[in-house]
This record gives sequence, structure tokens and C-alpha cells, in this order.
Amino acid sequence: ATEPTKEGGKEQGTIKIGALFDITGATGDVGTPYAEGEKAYIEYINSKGGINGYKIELVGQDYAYKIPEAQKLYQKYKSSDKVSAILGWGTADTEALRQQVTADELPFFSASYSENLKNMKESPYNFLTAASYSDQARSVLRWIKENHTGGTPKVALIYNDTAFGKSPIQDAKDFAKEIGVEIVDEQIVDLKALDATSQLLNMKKKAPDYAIIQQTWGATATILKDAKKLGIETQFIGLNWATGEGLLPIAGDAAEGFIGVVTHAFPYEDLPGMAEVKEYLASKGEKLEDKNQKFIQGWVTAKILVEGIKQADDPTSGEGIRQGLEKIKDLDLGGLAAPVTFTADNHAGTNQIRLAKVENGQFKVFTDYFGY
Amino acid sequence: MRNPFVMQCGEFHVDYKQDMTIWKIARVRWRIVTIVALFALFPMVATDCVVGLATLCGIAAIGAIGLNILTGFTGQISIGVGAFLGVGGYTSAILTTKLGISFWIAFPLAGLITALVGALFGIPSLRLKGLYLAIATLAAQVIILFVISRWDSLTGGTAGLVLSRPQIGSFTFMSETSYYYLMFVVLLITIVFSLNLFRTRVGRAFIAVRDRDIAAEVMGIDLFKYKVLAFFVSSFFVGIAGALLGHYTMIVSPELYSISVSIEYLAMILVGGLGSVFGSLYGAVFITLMPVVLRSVVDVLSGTFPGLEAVLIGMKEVVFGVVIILFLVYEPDGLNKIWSNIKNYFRLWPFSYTK
Amino acid sequence: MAFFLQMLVTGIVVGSVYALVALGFVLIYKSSDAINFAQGEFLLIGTYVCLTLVASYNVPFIAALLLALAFSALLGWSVEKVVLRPFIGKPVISMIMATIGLSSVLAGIVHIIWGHETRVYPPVFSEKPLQFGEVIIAPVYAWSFVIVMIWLIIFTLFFKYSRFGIAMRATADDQQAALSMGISVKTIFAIAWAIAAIVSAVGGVLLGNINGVNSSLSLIGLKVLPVAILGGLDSIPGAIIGGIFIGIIESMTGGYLDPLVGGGLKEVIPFVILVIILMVKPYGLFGKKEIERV
Amino acid sequence: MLTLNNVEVMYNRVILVLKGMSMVIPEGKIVALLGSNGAGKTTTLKAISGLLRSEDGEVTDGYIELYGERIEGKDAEEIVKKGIFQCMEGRRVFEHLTVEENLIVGAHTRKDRQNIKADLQKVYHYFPKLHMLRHRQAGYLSGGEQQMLAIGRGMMAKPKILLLDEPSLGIAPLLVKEIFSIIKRINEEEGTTILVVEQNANIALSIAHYGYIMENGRIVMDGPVERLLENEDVKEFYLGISEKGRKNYREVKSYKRRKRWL
Amino acid sequence: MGILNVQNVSIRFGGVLALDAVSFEVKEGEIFSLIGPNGAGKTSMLNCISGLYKPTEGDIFFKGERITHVKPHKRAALGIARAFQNIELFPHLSVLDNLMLGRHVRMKTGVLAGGLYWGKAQKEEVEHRYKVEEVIDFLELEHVRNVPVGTLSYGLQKRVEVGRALAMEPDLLLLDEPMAGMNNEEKEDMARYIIDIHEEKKTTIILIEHDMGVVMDLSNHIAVLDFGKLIAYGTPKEVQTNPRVIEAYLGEEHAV
Ligand SMILES: Nc1ncnc2c1ncn2[C@@H]1O[C@H](COP(=O)(O)OP(=O)(O)OP(=O)(O)O)[C@@H](O)[C@H]1O
Ligand SMILES: Nc1ncnc2c1ncn2[C@@H]1O[C@H](COP(=O)(O)OP(=O)(O)OP(=O)(O)O)[C@@H](O)[C@H]1O
Ligand SMILES: [Mg+2]
Ligand SMILES: [Mg+2]
Repeated sequence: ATEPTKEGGKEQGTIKIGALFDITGATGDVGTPYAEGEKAYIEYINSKGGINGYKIELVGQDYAYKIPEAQKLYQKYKSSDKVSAILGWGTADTEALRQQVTADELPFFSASYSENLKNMKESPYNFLTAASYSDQARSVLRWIKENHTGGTPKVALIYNDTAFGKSPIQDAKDFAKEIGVEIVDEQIVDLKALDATSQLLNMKKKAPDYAIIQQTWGATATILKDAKKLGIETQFIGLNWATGEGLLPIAGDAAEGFIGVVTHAFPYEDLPGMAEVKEYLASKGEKLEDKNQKFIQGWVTAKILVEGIKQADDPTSGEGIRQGLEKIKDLDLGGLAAPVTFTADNHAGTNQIRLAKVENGQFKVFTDYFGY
Repeated sequence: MRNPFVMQCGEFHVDYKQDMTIWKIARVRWRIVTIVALFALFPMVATDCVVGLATLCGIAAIGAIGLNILTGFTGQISIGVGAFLGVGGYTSAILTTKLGISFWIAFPLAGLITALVGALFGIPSLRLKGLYLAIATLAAQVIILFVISRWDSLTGGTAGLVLSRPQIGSFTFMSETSYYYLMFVVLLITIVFSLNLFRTRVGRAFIAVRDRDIAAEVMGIDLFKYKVLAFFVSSFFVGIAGALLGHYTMIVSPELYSISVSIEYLAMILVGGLGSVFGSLYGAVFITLMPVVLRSVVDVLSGTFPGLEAVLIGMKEVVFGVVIILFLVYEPDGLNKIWSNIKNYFRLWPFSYTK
Repeated sequence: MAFFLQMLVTGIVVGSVYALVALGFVLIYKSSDAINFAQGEFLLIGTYVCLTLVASYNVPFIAALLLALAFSALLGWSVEKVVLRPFIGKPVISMIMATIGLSSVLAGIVHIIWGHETRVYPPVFSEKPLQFGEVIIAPVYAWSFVIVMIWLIIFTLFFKYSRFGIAMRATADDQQAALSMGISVKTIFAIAWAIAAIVSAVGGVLLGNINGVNSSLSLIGLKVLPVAILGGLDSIPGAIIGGIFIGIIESMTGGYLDPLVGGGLKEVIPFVILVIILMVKPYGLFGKKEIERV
Repeated sequence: MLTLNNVEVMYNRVILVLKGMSMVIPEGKIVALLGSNGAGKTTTLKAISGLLRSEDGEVTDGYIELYGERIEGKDAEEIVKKGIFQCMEGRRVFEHLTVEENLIVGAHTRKDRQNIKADLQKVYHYFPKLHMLRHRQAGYLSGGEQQMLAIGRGMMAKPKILLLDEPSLGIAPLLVKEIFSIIKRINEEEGTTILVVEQNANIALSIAHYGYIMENGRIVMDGPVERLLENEDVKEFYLGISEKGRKNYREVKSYKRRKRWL
Repeated sequence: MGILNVQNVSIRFGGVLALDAVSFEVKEGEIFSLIGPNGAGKTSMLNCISGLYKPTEGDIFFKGERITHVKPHKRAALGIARAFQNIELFPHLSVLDNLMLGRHVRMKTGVLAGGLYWGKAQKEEVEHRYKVEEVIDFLELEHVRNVPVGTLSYGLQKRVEVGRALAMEPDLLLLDEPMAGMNNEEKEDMARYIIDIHEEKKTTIILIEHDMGVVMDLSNHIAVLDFGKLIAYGTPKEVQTNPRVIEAYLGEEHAV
């Protein structure tokens, strides 16, 4: 809500945005830099004088990856803080709040890129700021198809038994069939698995050329290490949450040669979009080297939302911001992420990704943004 | 004329029926009516946010009373409440969304089906006791969640199901206040039912099974039957709470019913007081609100000390734990005992002891 | 056959990691009849301390480990003194609840001190897999097997023959009667907690070497509870055999059943088997029977 | 050597059980404490041995002195170290420990650990039955066997003062006699001071030197055993002898004579 | 045929033969005492009768019906009630509720009716309350009616224990050392209660007791166990003079 301070003057008031952070919960390791990125961008934009005369206030709290906590926080944002949009986080809480944000007409940006959020009928207020997990998998399959030499490529899928893990699986299988890639095996590895020997040995029997991993860092590292131990030759390719700086120290040598889907830039990449980030960090006396990819991801997400506010005719209401967002066309993010477009009947901003390979203990991006 | 300022000092009952009412003294009865009325009127003055929290507290209280029937009154520790909440939520979700049955029928059915599932997983109580039984309920938790996340065609798998708020005619319980009243009625019924239960035959048998099972058996109580019955009754209320919660949040998904939910409920009845209906209520409110309160404190403080946010978030957990421990140290029998100690103190005042 | 052997050995070594963690539960239970829900946090803190010494202060690993163990002992000891002391003689259930509170406190402290990032040990154990015929084991796992066997011998002797070992068992049976024997229940508890914290820290350091350290490592505590139960909550050999047993079942299910149903059974089957076994042996494989006489 | 002066004990901060209890236990003697159910005998013993605290009871007034040193409110383990050992009511053996382990636990506080083996043999000598059962789990012993074990455990501690709470409870008559003769022997041979709480006044007074009778939280009568045995009330209410000798239980009257001391 | 027939009952725990082919008969309406040294197997015998132990061998007949394999709770319904050697009351419940539990088998209210506490359920509670008040009156427990039994003194608890069994209105009452831990005066009271129960309600009683005065004065018949074997059976007079009994159990003093 807003309190107009000066009639007709430049300052219009404050727009409140609610945010759900995971700092102390199960995904706190990635949730924290993501939250920092979001907060950083909002602070940055306010230091630039806000948007169209509006200041933006981010009310965000830790929900520890617990859905009931997310519910309670949402309740508070909606009725006491009277926020106009929400920056969310995980798959489950995004699902849990989907109907409510629809009823309350609040645009919702989550860090979970589930394909079913694309469904405009069921989730008309959810926006996807990066390629959905399914799109990521499709793009990877497309890349495999195009770069594989010698016969039909054989691919295995490794994921976990959660909404997050299973989200791209059916779509990947359908798409593989369509383009002529053979899915030879599926393995389930728990997010907290200590060991994946049995799954990998079973997978080995099918001798896949590639294995697509939909996991977080811990499980991905377990898989890579066990694969190395068992001498498995398969090329592992991880979707965006399997990829990131955090994987490298855990997996150690085993990460060499691993390919990851990159939806958001690494801080060490030299890209036009980094300028703003550097400027902000300099003003805080911090350095880009201390930040990681999840920070950039949070930054970009907040930036897209702010762009929607900028474009909105009525930036003070959720409905107004939604209309503003739907005007976004080919938003150039300076290479920090793929350009985003929203329309009234498409809230999936992009389907493009890049790929990076681990060489000498660092992710090296080796493609440009591409889709399927 | 009776002095209006003093509490009636004794019980003057002329028949057993009177002696056996729950609240024996007229003034106490009036007080109860007043309290109920206050709670009924409270949404009129409170904000949506507060009413919403109250609704969550109330739903948790129903579940906690259910768990207390099993754990507090019958002495069978369960760490599977989370999954039973899920069974309730899913039953109602499947019945209303997939089969198009009205909420008003699906709701009690959710309780009933959860009760049956509960009874099924209560069968190990034939042989198991204490922590060993607790692990069997943990197994129930794992198995139920596995089934839910695998039976895609019925449960929507890991993505869960979306459900809607109940309706009467054209009225939908969409607003916070209306759902609060729905919860409130169910909660009242739950409380009265369980208070009654534990002053009659079956409730007494539950307590007997908890305190001395061998003696109970020799008194003619069929241990197995009553243990499973306790699972049944307990799960019924947990299922009801699950359904209420499902329709309130409008989603059911496996991640909502994890083991940490089970532990949270256990915490409610332990903090509130094992084997106490009102204790469950206090515990549910306490455990539900405590994080909210702490979070707002953190919010205020981190405004004042911006650099310390990370520390404050950690402190939130520390304080939460410390408060629980302090409660237990100060009164291991829970909030309910604290409350009755306060009452006793004033009852005896100015004398400090009896006998 | 090679596949079977690999599954078996993987099961055994992963199971010995479970056993290592389960021992912590057993030690507390043996002296106080209570379950310590803060076990996971003990494990985490021990690991973090060791890691900090190694990574930030460049202390050699063995020295760091010993320091971390000393620290853990101190932690267990003082936690008992500060937090659990008032629960002596109180119903076990409130002690269990207190440990839930304690776990929250410790988790908070971990967040404040070490934050949220996943941290990694500099390579301590050689990365080179050990190869026995066709069976391959990572060295960390082999180590955990060895350590678990050492604990087994030490604790079995301790509880059977040492004065404090017997006193601990007596305390678990009847605290008040133990008091009347002049047993300092406080000291007994403090010792038990110190030992449990040490054992957990060792488990934590090994786990940290497997998957890195972050706060969700503490969840292993809950995962391992069934292991302690299967063996019998108060039995040291039980914890170890239970751990290895569950490890093998997990691995076998993963190897043979999961491919048939599309995976995921690995996490569930151990529970099903656990319940079946408990129905036959209600106090676990080696747990003490509750003596019921009238 | 042990003096209770005007001791008041309260449970749960509300229930007053001992209401100014005073008694003296002289060194090397056997003192019997008699009294009806709920008089507070067990409470008295617990007040001495420091076990009250674990039941949420406390000494709120008066004092307890051992050789002139105040011991009320001290921890149980300290009191055991000072040489006071209580055999609790209801035996309270450690069910999952073997008989022998139970005995070893009894010697927990002893410094002279090399003598434990010998004392173990001594206990087996007094109670040969325990020797037979030494590897059995104590929880499965019958009531009487457990009682022997409990007393044996007391011997293992080599206390200066042994507090016995109803040692005859549930014991067959022959064995009661035996146990009391052993108690007497312990007193004579080891020089242990003994305070014994008993319902079986006949047997207790037969070995005691001095008796106290307690009602309702106070001592109502005390004196050397010979004097107590002459008191009419004691005879009638505690020894069950009326003028005509032993009463037949079938002829017990339905009305009660009142005790004179109340 | 008596009300209870024990035929050749043996029970073994690991290496211990706790009962060794014991047979006896209890006649309807008598007070029957079971005596013997500690560990002789008296409590085990009662456990077999109330169904807590399954005899390794042998059979038990109650009112002519074979009950060897009947579950304990069913035996309660058949009319066997018991008071335990070590107090087995429900410590957190009041005296009243403990006694009401004794009425369990005689009541019917289920979960639903109980929770609603309507009509029949309420009527039933009140009805049975009258019966329980009778027992309270009989055992003089009025003053502690609403006290949780856990805090009562030992003697009172023992009395409540007997009361709970009485509330079941049994045909056969098993009393395991009801007078242990009582002083003389209280023993007299308890003896009076037992005689009154016996005379007023015509209940058959099996009594285990170590106080020979009580046993000899009250019993019609006595059976003596030693090391699990029945070594004597007869009237008090006969048993008292039996040399084996004197040697194993009584000692010279109680022999007449
Ligand atoms: N833990 C407790 N909490 C509250 N009241 C207690 C507690 N222990 C004992 N009492 C009360 O204190 C009084 C005295 O009890 P105590 O056990 O000392 O009696 P006693 O003389 O040993 O009797 P008995 O011969 O039956 O053993 C009783 O009225 C009893 O109800
Ligand atoms: N559940 C059991 N498991 C193992 N042994 C048992 C069990 N119950 C009884 N016993 C053994 O059987 C024997 C008889 O015990 P029981 O309790 O029947 O004796 P009792 O005659 O009642 O003695 P008391 O007069 O001391 O009560 C004892 O040696 C006891 O150790
Ligand atoms: Mg006593
Ligand atoms: Mg017996």
C-alpha cells in the first residue's frame, strides 16, 4: 500500500514487496546468498532514487523451508504489511501459496522453476524468471542430440523423490522421444543420500552416454564421487540447482568434466550486467569475488520484478504490477540471465540456458544462451 | 445472602449426577461460558492476520488433542502424526476434488479414514511399547508418505493436490473470519467430546492401559482392543485437523507432512501437558505462536541493528529452545500444570500448604 | 556375483556409518532411558570444530580431531550440567522434550557461528578407492568400519566390567535407587553425555568427509534412530549390528528392488523390515526386555 | 551420633508430612521406628538419606546432624559417602543387572576396592541363596530373594548407619526371623548402627535396643525396648496382644479402641 | 467339583521350574490360602489363574469350564478378580476412578456414547457410581475418594487395591499378600474386611499371606507350595502339624 506524501511531486510513496527466505532451513546454503541478492538489488534501486518516484521496501523473513511458516508469513505480508508482490523460494511453498496469491491477486516470483507454474489457468499470478526445469532438461537433450557422435544417444535421469526432483522428468521423457534420444534408465537418489553405489551400478548396466541430474549440491556430489569410485564413464549433466560453486569443494576431483546448466551468471564472468552489481558492492565495501551465482540469481529475480513495477500503470496494487510485468519484452539483463519476456498468456520468461563445464576446479561457460 | 465476592468453598451436591459434571461449581461454569463467548467474539476486533494465526492455532489444537489421546492418555508415543494429518488432508482433497463430494461429507469421512489407517498402524502395539512403538509410528510416517508421493493417479504425487474452501449454498468460507468460526465449532466439539470421553468408561480404560497395563488387563480391559481403539480415536481427530488444515491452506503435498511436523505436535503436547485436554490447547497455541513472536522480535531488532541479522536469526532458534527447556525445568508437567498451580495458589491463599 | 558382493560390502560400510551415529543414542539411553534428539547437533558441532581447526588454523588433522573430541566431551558434559541436570528424577518424557529444545538451541548456535554454507574438509582420507577383487570401497567408509569395531570392543568391556559402566546401567534402571547407593547420578549423566558427544563427533567427522558439512548434516540423527531401535536401544552390539543390517538392506533394496519399481524403496523398505522384526522381537535384536512381574 | 531435631518435611511445596519430628540414634545400637501407614516413617528415612529431593520433597524446618555436622539438604551421594545407607522400601533392586552386579553397585562409593571381593563372599555367606542366584537378572527374583539382595547391597556399602525400610515386607516367617537375626549379627559383628522401620513390631522390638513410635508426622512415644513392651497400647495396637493373649482374627471386634496417645 | 480346579499345572522360566505339576481344588464359598516360602511359586500360581502366565503344562477349570487358554480380560468377565502383591493401582487416577475401573467389565458405554455423554452413558455412569460408593463405604475410603491414589500411604493403597477387585463383584477373589506392610491394627481391619466380604457377598477367596496368624484364623483350607511343588493340603490344623510344612516354611514357632 502507499501513502502519497507529496501531491503531484516526485515522491509517490512506498511499494512493499514480501519475501520468503530460507536462511536456517534445509536449503539455507543456497537460500542465504539468494536472499542477499534480492535484498541487495532492492537497496541498490532505492539508492538510485527508487522507481518512478516510489521507494521499494522489501519485507522478508526466514521461513526455514517450512510450509506452515511460509503460510503464516504470507498471511502477515498480505494483511499487516499489505504487500503488492511476493518473492518466494521453494517448490513446495510456491505450490502451497499458489491459490492464495491468485485469490489475493499478488504476483509471485519463486526460485523454483516448476513447469506446472506455466499453466496460466491454475497459476495466473506466478511468474517464471528463468527456464523451467523441464525447459532446462529439454535444452540439455537438444544439446546432446546435436553434439553426440555415433548413433542414438542414451541418457539416464537421476532425481529425487520430491516435487522438485520429479518436476522435469515426464517432460524430459516426452521430449526425448520426440527428438530421438533414448532414455535408458531412471534412478532415484535421496537428497540426503550418503551413498549412491547401488543406483549407479544399476545405471551402469544400461551404459548411458549421459546422465541428467536434478538434485542439489550434496546429492550431486555423492553421485559424482561414487561414479568416480566405480569408474563410470557416463557424462553427467546437472540442472541449475545441481550446478554452482558450492558443488566443487564437496565433489573435489570427481567434479572435473561435469557439465552444468547455467541459468544465471557466475560472478567471475565478465558481462555488461555485472557493472551494476559491482557498483552496489563497492558502495558497501564488498567484493564481487565473495559472492556466488545464487547471489546473482537473487539480484536478477528482484530486478525483473522491479522492471514490472516500472512498467506498471498502477504499481501500488498486485494486479497493476502483474499488468506491468506482462508488458516486459526481451528484457536485457546484461548477460546475467537470458532475456525475459512476459505476456498476458505466457508467464514463462524464457526457455534459454547456457552450459558450463568444470575444468580445473571452476565452471567454464562454453555455450551462449540457447533454447530447444 | 451469599457474599458475592467469595468462591463457593465446598461442593454441595445431593446426587451423583451432579457430582459427576465436568465443572462442578456454578461460578466456574459461568467463567467457562464467558471465555467461550470471548473467543467467539474475538474475530470481530482482531485483524485478519491475527485471526488467521488463531485459526492455525485452533487447528493445531485439534490435532494436538488427538495426539494427546494416544500419547498422553494412553501412553503410546507416536511420531507419525504428520503423516496422519496428511491422510486426513488427502482424503478430503481426493473426495472433494476428484470425486466431487461435498466438503461436509468428505470432512467427517476424512476423520474416519484416518482413524482406520491409524488403527491399522496401531496393530504393532500388540507387541510393542514405548520408544519401540514410537519407531513403528515413525515407520507409518515414512510408509504413508511414500505411498502418497507414489500413487500419482490418486494423490497427484509429489506435486500434491489443490483444494478449495468449503461452501454452504453460495457462501464460501474464504475469509479468515469465516474459517475461524468453522475451526472454532470443530474445536469446541473436540474439546467437549474428549473431556467427556475421559470421565467415562473408555477414557478411563485408556488411562489404565497407560498407567499399568497388566493390572488393566486383569480388570477386564482388552489391551489390544483399547490400544488400537486409542489409535483409532486419536487418528480421527488428527485426520479432522488434517482436513481442516488442507482446506485452509488449499493445498496438500507430501512435503507438508514431514517428520518435523510430527515432532512439532509432540512438542505441543509435551509443553502443554501430557494427558490434559486443555494442555494440548495451550501447547498448540504456544508452539504455533512462539516462532511468530520470535520472528517479529527479530524483525524489530534487525531494524535497529542491521548488521546482526544473521546472529538474530540464529538467536531465534536458541531462544525457542531455551524457552522450551525453561518451561520443562520449571514445570515438567506442562503449561496446564502451571495454570493449575496458579489456581491452587490462589485457592489456598493466604495459606501456603494443605494438611 | 560381483554386483551382489559390491552391494553387500557397500551396505556394510555405509551401515557402519549409521552404527557410529546410533551409538550416541545408545549411550545416552543406557544411562538415562531417554532419547537424545540433539544427537545430530552434537555431531554437527564436533565436525565443525574439527573442520575449523583444520581449515582455518591449519592444525594437522589428527591433532584437530583430538581437540575436537576434547571439546565435544566438554560440550556434552556442560550441556548435561546446564540443561539436563534439573531433569534428574523427572519423567523421561520431559527429558526427551528437553533434548528437542536443546537441539534447537545448538542449531541456533551453529547458525550464528558457522552460518549456512556447506564446508568441506581438505582431503584427509585418500581419495583413491580401495579395491578388493571386484569390490570397491571408498577409504572413508573403510575407516568408519574400523572405528566402529574399536568402539564396540571398548564399550562392551566398559559396561560389563567397569565401576562406572555398571553404575550407568543401574542408573538407567532406577535413578532413585541409584542415588541411594551413593551413585552420583549427576556424574553418571555427565559422563554419559560426554562420551556420547565424543562418539557423535567422530561420526560427524567421517560424515563430513563424505558429503561436506552443513547444518542439514544434523538430520542424520533422525535417520539413524531406527538403527538404534532395531539393535535394541540399550545395546552396543545392537547398534552396530542394527546399523550394518539396515545398511545392507538399504543397499540390497537399492540394488535389486528399486530397478523394478522405479526407485525410492531404498528409504522405505528398512522401515517395513524394522517393524516386522520388532513384531517378532519387541525389544529389538538385543535390547533389554522390560521386566514385568506382578 | 545421628540426631533429628524438629524436622519438618513438605512435598511439592504444599503437603506437610513431618511436623516437628525429633529422634536420636545412638552409635552402635539398633533403633526401631514403628508407626501406622502414612505416619511418615519412610519420609523420615528419606529426609536422613537425602532422597527427598528426587521426589520434590524438602526439609523446611529443623535440622539433622551426623556427629554434629548438619546434613539435611545435602545430596544423597554425599550422605552415602558419610556412611549412611538406606535400603529403600519395596526393595528397588536394579532389575536388569545380575545379582552380583547389584551387589557391586552397592559398593559404589567405597574407597577400599580391593576388599570388595571379600565382602562379596561375606554377603554370600550370610545369604547362601544369593550365591546360587548370582548370575540371574535381579528383576526375576521372588520378593524374598529381592529383599535379601537389597540388604546384601546395604552390607556391601559398609555403612556406619544402615537405614532399613520394612525389611520383613512380604517375607515368609522363617526367613523374617533369619533376616532379623542377620541384621542383629551385622550390628554385633560389624558394629553397624541400624535404624529399622517395621510394621512387624514383634520382631523389630525383639532385636532393637531402643524404639520410637510415630503417628501423623510426630514421635508420640519412645523409650528403651523393655519399657515399650510394657505399654498397654503398644501391646494392643502393635503387638496384637490383649489381656487374653493373642487375639483370633476371626473375633476381631468391629469397633475400635482409641489409642491413648492420640 | 469346586469353583476352581487346578490340574497338574507346571510352568517353566528358562531353567527355573516355578510350578511343578500342582493340582488342587477350591470349593465354592471358601477362603482358601496358598502359603509357602519366598519364591515357592505362589504368585506364579495366581498369575496362571488370572491368565497372565500360560502354564507350560496342565489345565485350569473355572466353574467347570476350561480356561487355560482364555485371555486375562475374558477371565475378568467370567468373574475372577485380583489384588496384586506389589501395588498395581493406576497412580494418577483418583480412588473413585480406580474403583470405577473395577466396574469396567460390567459397563457398556463405548467411545461415541462416552464422548457425547448423553442419556444412557450418563445413566450408566451414575448407576455404577452407586455400586462403587458401596465399596468405598465398605472399606471406609470416603475421606480419600477424590485423591489420586499415587499419593496415598501404602496401607490405604492396599485397601484401594482390594476395593478395586471388589468393585468387580467377582465370584473368585484372588488376594496376593493383602496385609504385607501393615501394622497389627491395620491387619485386624483388613482381616475384618476379608471376613465381611466372604460372609456378605459369599465370594470365594484365594489368599496368599505370610502372616500365619491371619492364615490360620481365616482359612477353610490351605495349600502349601515349596520349590514349585505342592507339599501339603488340608485344614489349618492339618497343615500346621505337617512336619514337611514346619520344616520348609513355618518353623517351630508357628507349629502347634
Ligand atoms: N512423593 C510424595 N508426594 C506427596 N505426598 C507424599 C509423597 N510421599 C509420601 N507422601 C505422603 O506422606 C505421608 C507419609 O508417607 P510415608 O511414606 O512417609 O509413610 P510411612 O510411614 O512410610 O507409611 P507406610 O507404613 O505405609 O510405608 C503419606 O500421607 C503420603 O501420602
Ligand atoms: N516372569 C518370570 N520370569 C522368570 N522367572 C520367574 C518369572 N516369574 C517368576 N519367576 C521365578 O519363579 C519363582 C517363583 O516366583 P513367585 O513370584 O511365584 O514366588 P512367590 O511364591 O510368590 O514368592 P514371594 O512370597 O516371595 O512373593 C521365582 O524363583 C522367580 O524367580
Ligand atoms: Mg513407608
Ligand atoms: Mg509372590
